[in-house]
Amino acid sequence: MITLHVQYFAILREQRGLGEEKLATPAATPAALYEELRARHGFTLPGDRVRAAVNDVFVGSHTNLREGDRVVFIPPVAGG
Amino acid sequence: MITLHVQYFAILREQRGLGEEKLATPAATPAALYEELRARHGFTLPGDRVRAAVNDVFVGSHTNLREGDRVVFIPPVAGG
Amino acid sequence: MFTLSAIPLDPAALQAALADVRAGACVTFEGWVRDRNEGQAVCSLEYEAYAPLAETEGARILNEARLRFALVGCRATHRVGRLQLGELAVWVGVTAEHRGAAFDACRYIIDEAKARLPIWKKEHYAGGATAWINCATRGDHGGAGVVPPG
Amino acid sequence: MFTLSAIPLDPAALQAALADVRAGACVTFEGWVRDRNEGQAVCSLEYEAYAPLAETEGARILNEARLRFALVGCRATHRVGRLQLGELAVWVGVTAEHRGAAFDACRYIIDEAKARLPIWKKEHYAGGATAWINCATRGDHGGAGVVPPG
Repeated sequence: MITLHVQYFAILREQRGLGEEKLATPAATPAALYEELRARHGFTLPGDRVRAAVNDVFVGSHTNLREGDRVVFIPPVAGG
Repeated sequence: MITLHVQYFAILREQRGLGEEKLATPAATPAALYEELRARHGFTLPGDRVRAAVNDVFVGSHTNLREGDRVVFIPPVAGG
Repeated sequence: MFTLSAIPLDPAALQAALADVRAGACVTFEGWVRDRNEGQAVCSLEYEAYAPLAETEGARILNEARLRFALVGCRATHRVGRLQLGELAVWVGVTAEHRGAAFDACRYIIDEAKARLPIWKKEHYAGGATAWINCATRGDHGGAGVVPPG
Repeated sequence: MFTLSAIPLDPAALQAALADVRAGACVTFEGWVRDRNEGQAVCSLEYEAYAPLAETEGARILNEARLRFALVGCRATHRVGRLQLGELAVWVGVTAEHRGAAFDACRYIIDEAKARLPIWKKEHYAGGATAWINCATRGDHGGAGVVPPG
């Protein structure tokens, strides 16, 4: 288990009901963490439509997470 | 002979030394009139680089001129 | 320079900062809040940004533009927070010696910004419904993600 | 609307006249007086227009843009008279629902205006020489037409 700081924006923030939280997780990657959180909170966005950033830098969804990382899941952007 | 009103702009105005004049000419077309004026005033622009307008409308250089027409010769424009 | 702003943008001031006698062309793009989207009447918008990453990504886009095009200067600013109809949501300004580079770079910057900046748009519709644009879970359009008024 | 102006242009006022809640994009082009052209140091410029034809041709170009692109609005103004370095010589503003049409139309209008409007530019150089741009009698560039100071 590692302890992470997770931030939520836009539709994820609303579906989670808060903007950030600290949590302990067995997830080793952003992809695994997103699936855990999605199951727990009922996020409607599938994992393949969400990008991840760790410590304010875009990362691949199979990057290894480390103790204390700040993780942000990035829904599809405004576009248009 | 017909009497025309001729206006000059930019380099033609400077080479003619005035902005407009009334003149009598045997020229039947803007092309013929330009060659006449070019010979008289030493215009440096060759006729094929000058367009013509009659009564504030672009015309072909072989349009017939009529008594009282207002003729403008149009040097290459600023472009760029 | 790329910035986020929680207060209304001042295009005259933004453009004044680009003044430079080496520049012969200045192209600006402004994104305004429209009264409709995908056929629905829009009342107002909210923009929410993941600020640290939006700022670094915005600066990266401007640097890419400087490398690709012969520019004198460029900058861009994006509003965050609640915006009313007709308000200025995003401003991009580019200067160059010649207009071709200025047009191409301005277009590049706004296209990349729309695709890459972590900034989300929530539309508020007549009747109280809302939608996070492009966060639909089925279909291609934001419309499928509409939440009826609570 | 296309106009000529003998006094300095006010871009904020010009753009304000394009405000429209149906528009999502506004692209503007500004032509500024540069300090160099073809490698020569420029001190100031003069623009001279054949006004009646410039105005009808300018209006025709704006109408062509409205027919070719999905616009909400467009306008353009060209300065005449003596201009100093950094001054605004020509302004084009275009609004559309979407930015693609706004960029394309703005570019179309300025390209056509530069090629078709009967407006001439005289450059004044350091040292007193002057040249009517594009009125050279040999070579491709205005430089060949330079008149030394009288």
